Amino acid sequence: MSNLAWIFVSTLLVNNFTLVMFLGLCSFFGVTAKIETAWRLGLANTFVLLLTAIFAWLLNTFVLGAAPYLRIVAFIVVIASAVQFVEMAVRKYLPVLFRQLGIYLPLITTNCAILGLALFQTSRHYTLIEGLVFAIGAGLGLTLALSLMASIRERIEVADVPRIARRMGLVLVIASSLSMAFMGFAGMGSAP
Amino acid sequence: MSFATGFRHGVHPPEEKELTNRLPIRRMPYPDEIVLPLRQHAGNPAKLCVAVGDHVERGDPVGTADGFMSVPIHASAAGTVAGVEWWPHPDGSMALSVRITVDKFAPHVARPRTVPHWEGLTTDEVVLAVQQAGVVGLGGAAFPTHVKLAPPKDHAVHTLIINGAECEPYLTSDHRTMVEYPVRVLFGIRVMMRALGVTKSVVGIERNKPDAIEAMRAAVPADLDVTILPLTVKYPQGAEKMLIKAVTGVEVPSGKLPVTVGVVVQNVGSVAAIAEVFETGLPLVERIVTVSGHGLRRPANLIVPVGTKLRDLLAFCDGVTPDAAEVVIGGPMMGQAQANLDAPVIKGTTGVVVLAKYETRLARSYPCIHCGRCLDACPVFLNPSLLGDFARVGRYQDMVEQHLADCMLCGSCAYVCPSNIPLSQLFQASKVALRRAQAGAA
Amino acid sequence: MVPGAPPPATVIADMWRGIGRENPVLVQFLGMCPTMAVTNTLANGIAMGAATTFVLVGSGLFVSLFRKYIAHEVRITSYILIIATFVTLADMILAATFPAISKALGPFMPLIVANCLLLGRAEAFAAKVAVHRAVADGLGMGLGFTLSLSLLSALRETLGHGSLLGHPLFGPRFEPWVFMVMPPGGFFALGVALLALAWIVELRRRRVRAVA
Amino acid sequence: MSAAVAPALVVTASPHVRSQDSTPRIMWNVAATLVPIIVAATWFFGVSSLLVIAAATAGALATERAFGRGGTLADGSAAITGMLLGLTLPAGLSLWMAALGGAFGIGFGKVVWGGLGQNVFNPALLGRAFLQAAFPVAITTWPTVGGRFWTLKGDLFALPFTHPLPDAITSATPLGLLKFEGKGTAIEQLILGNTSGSLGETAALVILAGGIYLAWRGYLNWRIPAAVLLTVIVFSAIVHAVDAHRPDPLFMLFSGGLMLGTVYMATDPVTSPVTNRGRWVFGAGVGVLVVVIRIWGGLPEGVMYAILFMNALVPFINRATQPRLFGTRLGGAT
Amino acid sequence: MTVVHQHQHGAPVAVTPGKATPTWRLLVTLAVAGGLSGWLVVTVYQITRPAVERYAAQRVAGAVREVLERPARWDTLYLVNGALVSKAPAGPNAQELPIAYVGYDATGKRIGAAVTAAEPGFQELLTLMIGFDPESGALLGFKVLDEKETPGLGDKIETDSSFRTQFADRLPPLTGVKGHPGGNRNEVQTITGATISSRAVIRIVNHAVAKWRPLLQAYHAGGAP
Amino acid sequence: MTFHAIAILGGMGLIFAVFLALANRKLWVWEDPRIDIVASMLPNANCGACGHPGCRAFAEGTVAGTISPAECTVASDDVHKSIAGFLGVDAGTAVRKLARLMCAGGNDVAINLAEYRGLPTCAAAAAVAGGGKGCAWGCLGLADCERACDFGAIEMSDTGLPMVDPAACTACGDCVEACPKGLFTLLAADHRLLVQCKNLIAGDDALEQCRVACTACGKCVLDGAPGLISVASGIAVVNYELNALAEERAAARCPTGAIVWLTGAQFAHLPALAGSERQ
Ligand SMILES: Cc1cc2nc3c(=O)[nH]c(=O)nc-3n(C[C@H](O)[C@H](O)[C@H](O)COP(=O)(O)O)c2cc1C
Ligand SMILES: Cc1cc2nc3c(=O)[nH]c(=O)nc-3n(C[C@H](O)[C@H](O)[C@H](O)COP(=O)(O)O)c2cc1C
Ligand SMILES: Cc1cc2nc3c(=O)[nH]c(=O)nc-3n(C[C@H](O)[C@H](O)[C@H](O)COP(=O)(O)O)c2cc1C
Ligand SMILES: Cc1cc2nc3c(=O)[nH]c(=O)nc-3n(C[C@H](O)[C@H](O)[C@H](O)CO)c2cc1C
Ligand code: SF4
Ligand code: SF4
Ligand code: SF4
Ligand code: SF4
Ligand code: FES
Repeated sequence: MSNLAWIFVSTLLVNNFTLVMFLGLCSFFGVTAKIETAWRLGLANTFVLLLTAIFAWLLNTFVLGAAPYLRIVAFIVVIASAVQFVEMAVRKYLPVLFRQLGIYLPLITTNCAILGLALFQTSRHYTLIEGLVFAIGAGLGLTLALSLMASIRERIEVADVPRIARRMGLVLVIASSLSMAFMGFAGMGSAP
Repeated sequence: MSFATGFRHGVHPPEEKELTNRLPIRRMPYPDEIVLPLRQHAGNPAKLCVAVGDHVERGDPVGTADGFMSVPIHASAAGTVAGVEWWPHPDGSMALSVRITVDKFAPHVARPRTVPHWEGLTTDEVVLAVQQAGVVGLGGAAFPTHVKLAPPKDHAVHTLIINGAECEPYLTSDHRTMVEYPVRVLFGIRVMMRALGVTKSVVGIERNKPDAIEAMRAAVPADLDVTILPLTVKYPQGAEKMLIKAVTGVEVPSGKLPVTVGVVVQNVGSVAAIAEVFETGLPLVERIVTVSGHGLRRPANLIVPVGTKLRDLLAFCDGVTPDAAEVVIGGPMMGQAQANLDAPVIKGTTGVVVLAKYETRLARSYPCIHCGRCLDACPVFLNPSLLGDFARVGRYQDMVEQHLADCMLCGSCAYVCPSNIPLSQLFQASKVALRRAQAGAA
Repeated sequence: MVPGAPPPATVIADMWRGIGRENPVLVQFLGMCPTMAVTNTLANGIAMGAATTFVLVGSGLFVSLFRKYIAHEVRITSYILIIATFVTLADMILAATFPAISKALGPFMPLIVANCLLLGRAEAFAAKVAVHRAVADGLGMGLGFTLSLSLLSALRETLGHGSLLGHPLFGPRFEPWVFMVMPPGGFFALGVALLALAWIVELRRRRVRAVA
Repeated sequence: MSAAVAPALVVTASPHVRSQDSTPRIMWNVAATLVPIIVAATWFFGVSSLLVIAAATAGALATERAFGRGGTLADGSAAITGMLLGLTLPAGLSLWMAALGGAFGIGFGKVVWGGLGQNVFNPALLGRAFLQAAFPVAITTWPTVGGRFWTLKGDLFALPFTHPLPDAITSATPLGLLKFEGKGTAIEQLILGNTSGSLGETAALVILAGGIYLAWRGYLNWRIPAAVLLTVIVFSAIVHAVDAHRPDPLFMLFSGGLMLGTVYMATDPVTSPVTNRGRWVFGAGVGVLVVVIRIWGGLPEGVMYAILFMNALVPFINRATQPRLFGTRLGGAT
Repeated sequence: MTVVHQHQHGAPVAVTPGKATPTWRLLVTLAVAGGLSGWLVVTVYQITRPAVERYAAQRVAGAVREVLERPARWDTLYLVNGALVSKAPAGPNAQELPIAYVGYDATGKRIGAAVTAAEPGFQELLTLMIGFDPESGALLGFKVLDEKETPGLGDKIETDSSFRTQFADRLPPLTGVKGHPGGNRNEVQTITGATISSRAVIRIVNHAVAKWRPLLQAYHAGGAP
Repeated sequence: MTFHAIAILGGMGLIFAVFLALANRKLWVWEDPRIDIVASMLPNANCGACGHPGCRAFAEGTVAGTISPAECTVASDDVHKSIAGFLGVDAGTAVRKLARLMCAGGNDVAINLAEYRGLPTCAAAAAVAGGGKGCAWGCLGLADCERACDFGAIEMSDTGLPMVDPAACTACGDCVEACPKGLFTLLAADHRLLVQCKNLIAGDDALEQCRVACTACGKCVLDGAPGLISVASGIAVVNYELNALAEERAAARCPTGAIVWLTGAQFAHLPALAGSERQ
């Protein structure tokens, strides 16, 4: 498989950001009660991931060469500010979009998938293009995981779940099952 | 299957019609007492017009129509008004009713026609006469018939469909009517066609009633465009929308009335009743009732005075067997179980079925296994499995979005459900809850 | 008092909250990513817990110290700056002292920055209370976090490797449940822990009811 | 009051009659059709098959009994789960592992969801996925067929939690041979089931017969197996046509767990869509994933993961394929 | 769970309705905070750097020693513009240049070269250090630097010594075989249950040798020691 | 190096501060932060008892001054006061109401005509032959109200009557809505004279269905203050506008006990349904 395709499939399915890499779990557990919310959050995330890929590449290339030890601080500050800025702008100029997506933006700042993307991208020396593909794969993977979780949670809302499993117990069992279902993609692209 | 004689989905419950489908219609003698609820039809209940102690003749009104969406109620036997009181109604509630002690041997004195001869009447006068005669749909819903005869002006009606499907198990009253009184039925059709101003009529009859099809075909007069159409045997073939689909191939749009596709549907019994009131001049005071079931000793097709208590009716059929479990008014698919046998036969009572224990749905219920059979049964293509889930947890608003309003409570879904989930009951309860919530909000 | 600030409480109470009733992992479900990702061995779990505690206390201290001077509009950015600084420090210190663990934790060490727990505590607590309470709260939350991580990682290491802190527990014939140290096993272990907790609570509730 | 005419009246809601099929009846019919498959497995692998299947079933039933809501053993669904799980295991698996798989499948695949009908993932496959992840070596150790009836095919009686001692003669499955060694297997051998593999993948014809019987009785929905098989045939034919080194459709159909999975697992009513259109989509999805995983994935066999993944999509599919309401036909009379 | 939202939406703040903070205060706050942070980070960085670098060096040294079978010393070569040089050019990206380590025994004889290579394994990128003799092309051995393979299965490429020791003296391009190898110098036996990971190792080794051998040969032919 | 680091981060801080400051000027959409604070003080039960769509809407109203804090029937007085204190407004007052059941026909005193089998909910039973109970108006005892109550204020008695715990009842009205027979009403806590029956059948016929039915005998009308109680269409009705005149005496001579003088909870003497583990 070509490199870009491998990056995409790998981040989307094989090493799904949420279900295999354990990134962005807070929203995976916290914001998946409704399908609508879940996939919107996923798309908002994808957008921010793309921004992040660009920022991280810019920072790595132009600013942090001299001071790689500032990486964490620099990444997170840039991401947080950018998200805050985007949030304000969307709220002001695109109130409809804000109502649909914007309310999730602040949630995303503290989503470790974002920082995770920046760090992985750095440690793997991705080019800008590779970084963007990586971000799209990660974002769609996140959206997929969030939506699947939400659709299953909507179904169990009408189920007769035992009392002890009701709050989070079953949700984690679902996550575990989903993660197992994704294990079928393991090794994809590295077949002998 | 050709679309012209059926519809998609539906179920095949055992017909059980052989208990009564060869028994001629007999007349039941007057009981000692009759009870006439003032609410026997869709629309406004009738307004009381007699007082305790009054003497009434057969055919005298005891309640008058309250507006256009209402019909009067007439005494079905001569006697004395013994009480105006709350009485058990077949729908399970208590209803204000007129209780009459019957004077069994009162001569049928010559009395003026309450209903005029139909010849020479204008359309409006026919409609009025039908209302004054207290005629309502005898197919079960008891919708005032004259309302259907006065369709809104913006819809052109082109076909009158007569519902002879009688798809409910056990029931044979329409069947026997068509076999024994085909000429009367066709006379009723003639009256209605004129009142509606249509030239075409179709009588839909399930194929399991060949004798009725034959009798009706033989009776069609040359001057009348009436088609006798045999239909696929399937429940609920008699449901209005299914019947229209089977006869015309057209689906009545969701939430709309049949007039939007230019048809009016009447039950066979209703047209026979119209014929009778115009023949005899007497308003609607009796109807044909199938009394049947494996829990009954002597099934029969009876002409019963409206207001006869179930207790008397069953006693006339020699009572029930020891393993009788349920007394149902209507057929077993959509009928109402009765807790109180003091409840009377009313105009909408098509049959009384006494079910034996082994036939009933008393088995335990399991969780939905999502087998999808209910989806394949639902004639209006709902998702009863999902609706049932929502209903169980009280998510009524979600049910509305899943088109609860289109559910006609036919019970096909509950019939096929292997987990024995009372789906249609859930939907009925949800509809009631929603209505109450709306009433509360308003 | 700042409106909406938590009611006064003893320092001990501030600490206990994080360990028990408001346990970040078992009750609040915050900081799930490190919880899942690094708890495949006890050593990793403890190290991550310790590092997070360090950052919680450090950032709590600074946020509380400067709470009067940080303008409202830039508070989030400032808090993140403070947190990120402490994370970087923790990362470097761990790399310099326990390189093996530092390698095992990989990128999840820097990801502490994004741990929702930290920003949450900074904004909801540290920014509103005096220094000693902020520190106590950070310590409590950190300990609660460490405790839950230890519990989970002990469960996963015992079953998944048949060892604890690298010491074999059951002898050579033990068949490890590889599942437990794989991604689904992480979710599963926490799920089981939560079910067990809920079950205990339920049993106790029933007993109370039976007595009453 | 009413005693005179009708003794002890009951009132229930309409409809007052119901069809004769009940959920337990369906379940026990399915269970009964599994028996010939178990017999076939025993023919090939000897007493080991019976022991492994019994252990898996015992694990499932014990868990259902201990944690399920009362009286749910009688509905037969837990027995199916156990038997099907057993049929997906290799003949030489230690019994404690088989039982653990059954317990996991029922415990975390069914009971925590609320019991029968509420689960989203196929419990038997979840149990197997767990075993595959927990004991990857043990569960890919495939004993060869044949041998004497009473010879055990592996360290079946290894103590719980201990490592089974490898002692049986093993060989790769047809799919493993193909994937890792590029070797094919004769089609007659595949159809007769004369290959190593899990217990239930060796009797394609018996499974097919059971499926046809169940479909005829209406106990399973034929659309799903039809969709899976069609998709696999078409998709793998295309791949085979483009690259002749890839396996042909016949090999695809009769190798691995495809037949068992298609007939008995993809059709689990609980974990497959309720709508007929949805069933086609679901089946096609399973078929595509099976081919994709088998050909491009890291694992030789993909049926289990294909079904589990599609299980996760079922709530979506159900939503997207709601039936069209009567009286809302596009372009119809309004 | 509303917890996640809490700090975003539910957080009470100092109530100064409608009044914005003056801009200079924002500037000062962030600049000072940034400066302070930078200072703290860099200070600790400087304190910890020696230890971190020591560990890193040790790790590389350990790996080189292992795959080159205890060389007495080694040279570090950098790949710049398609050729090997012994001194890294100055610049920020120096650390990221591909590197080869050329080892010598006590007598000063060249033992071979160690190179690192990373390619997808079963799950994620698999990073190896590979030792081989550029002259004969024969392998000396390999060491896993980084892997994310399944514990207990794929990680046997690291933990199973009988797999690792096979590689010594084998002649790439290698092929993996199941069962017992026939003693061919280009065959290695794959690990049961981890064929994919085993083959990934083989693939990486083959690619690495194919890529580095000509480079090293050219370097040595170019008169370098 | 130190300088580098300080410069980079300090510089970034500056740049973002400028950005954010600009953004702040141009883009900020102001929302009264007190709304969040008040919302966080409310019980967040979102029960709707106050007549507003959820607690946040209530908070918006209180901040805007259109709602007084005491209108939240769920929150305690302390909460009312602290919200009022925070906003600097008057807490206001609200009449305390309680849910009362207008039926006392438990299964020990009211007859059943047929056995109802089916969904164990009142709504479903009511739709089937009225539920099989002799009295078509009476309580079906299948606990829809208990399930509807979010505050756990209703518990079924062992005779199948819902017992309302006055301390826990917030008068949210959910039970009123849930009961298919419309047996609950919200009465002010000081409305203590109550006709616990809705049966419209008068006289002994009513007693055939239920021993505690109101037979419309009229004794309470005579014993109460003039105009306080009247009998219309078979049932006694209390005119609560004249509640001030109500006295225990009015209930004293009721032959069936249909009218009662409440001193606390209804049916307080009945034991609760054993093992009532409804979810
Ligand atoms: C509000 C209302 C208005 C109706 N108006 C008409 C009408 O104008 N013309 C007509 O033919 N039927 C009318 N119907 C009758 C229905 O189409 C239908 O025949 C009746 O509800 C009985 O249906 P069923 O016995 O299938 O349940 C009306 C029904 C309702 C509920
Ligand atoms: C499920 C269902 C089944 C029905 N079956 C019949 C039937 O078999 N025969 C019949 O006359 N009406 C049946 N009806 C009533 C018809 O829909 C329609 O109301 C009636 O034919 C109109 O005629 P009427 O107003 O003269 O009664 C059924 C209704 C429903 C909802
Ligand atoms: C959960 C799971 C994890 C696996 N991990 C690995 C792995 O890390 N490395 C590997 O080569 N194969 C892995 N496999 C693949 C299978 O074990 C595969 O069948 C094996 O590589 C084939 O080797 P064999 O032919 O010797 O059995 C994994 C499979 C599963 C189900
Ligand atoms: C046709 C059919 C297929 C079934 N297949 C499975 C299966 O693959 N796995 C399983 O655990 N149960 C199966 N069951 C049983 C049952 O549906 C299953 O245990 C439920 O998932 C439990 O909620 C099947 C049942 C039927 C009727
Ligand atoms: S009762 Fe309603 S949902 Fe059920 S089959 Fe009939 S119309 Fe469909
Ligand atoms: S028929 Fe019954 S079990 Fe089957 S899907 Fe419908 S409700 Fe569920
Ligand atoms: S009061 Fe109403 S809702 Fe409550 S148990 Fe009685 S009938 Fe049911
Ligand atoms: S008679 Fe009155 S008290 Fe008795 S059940 Fe009926 S409504 Fe209740
Ligand atoms: S720790 Fe919260 S999203 Fe990862």
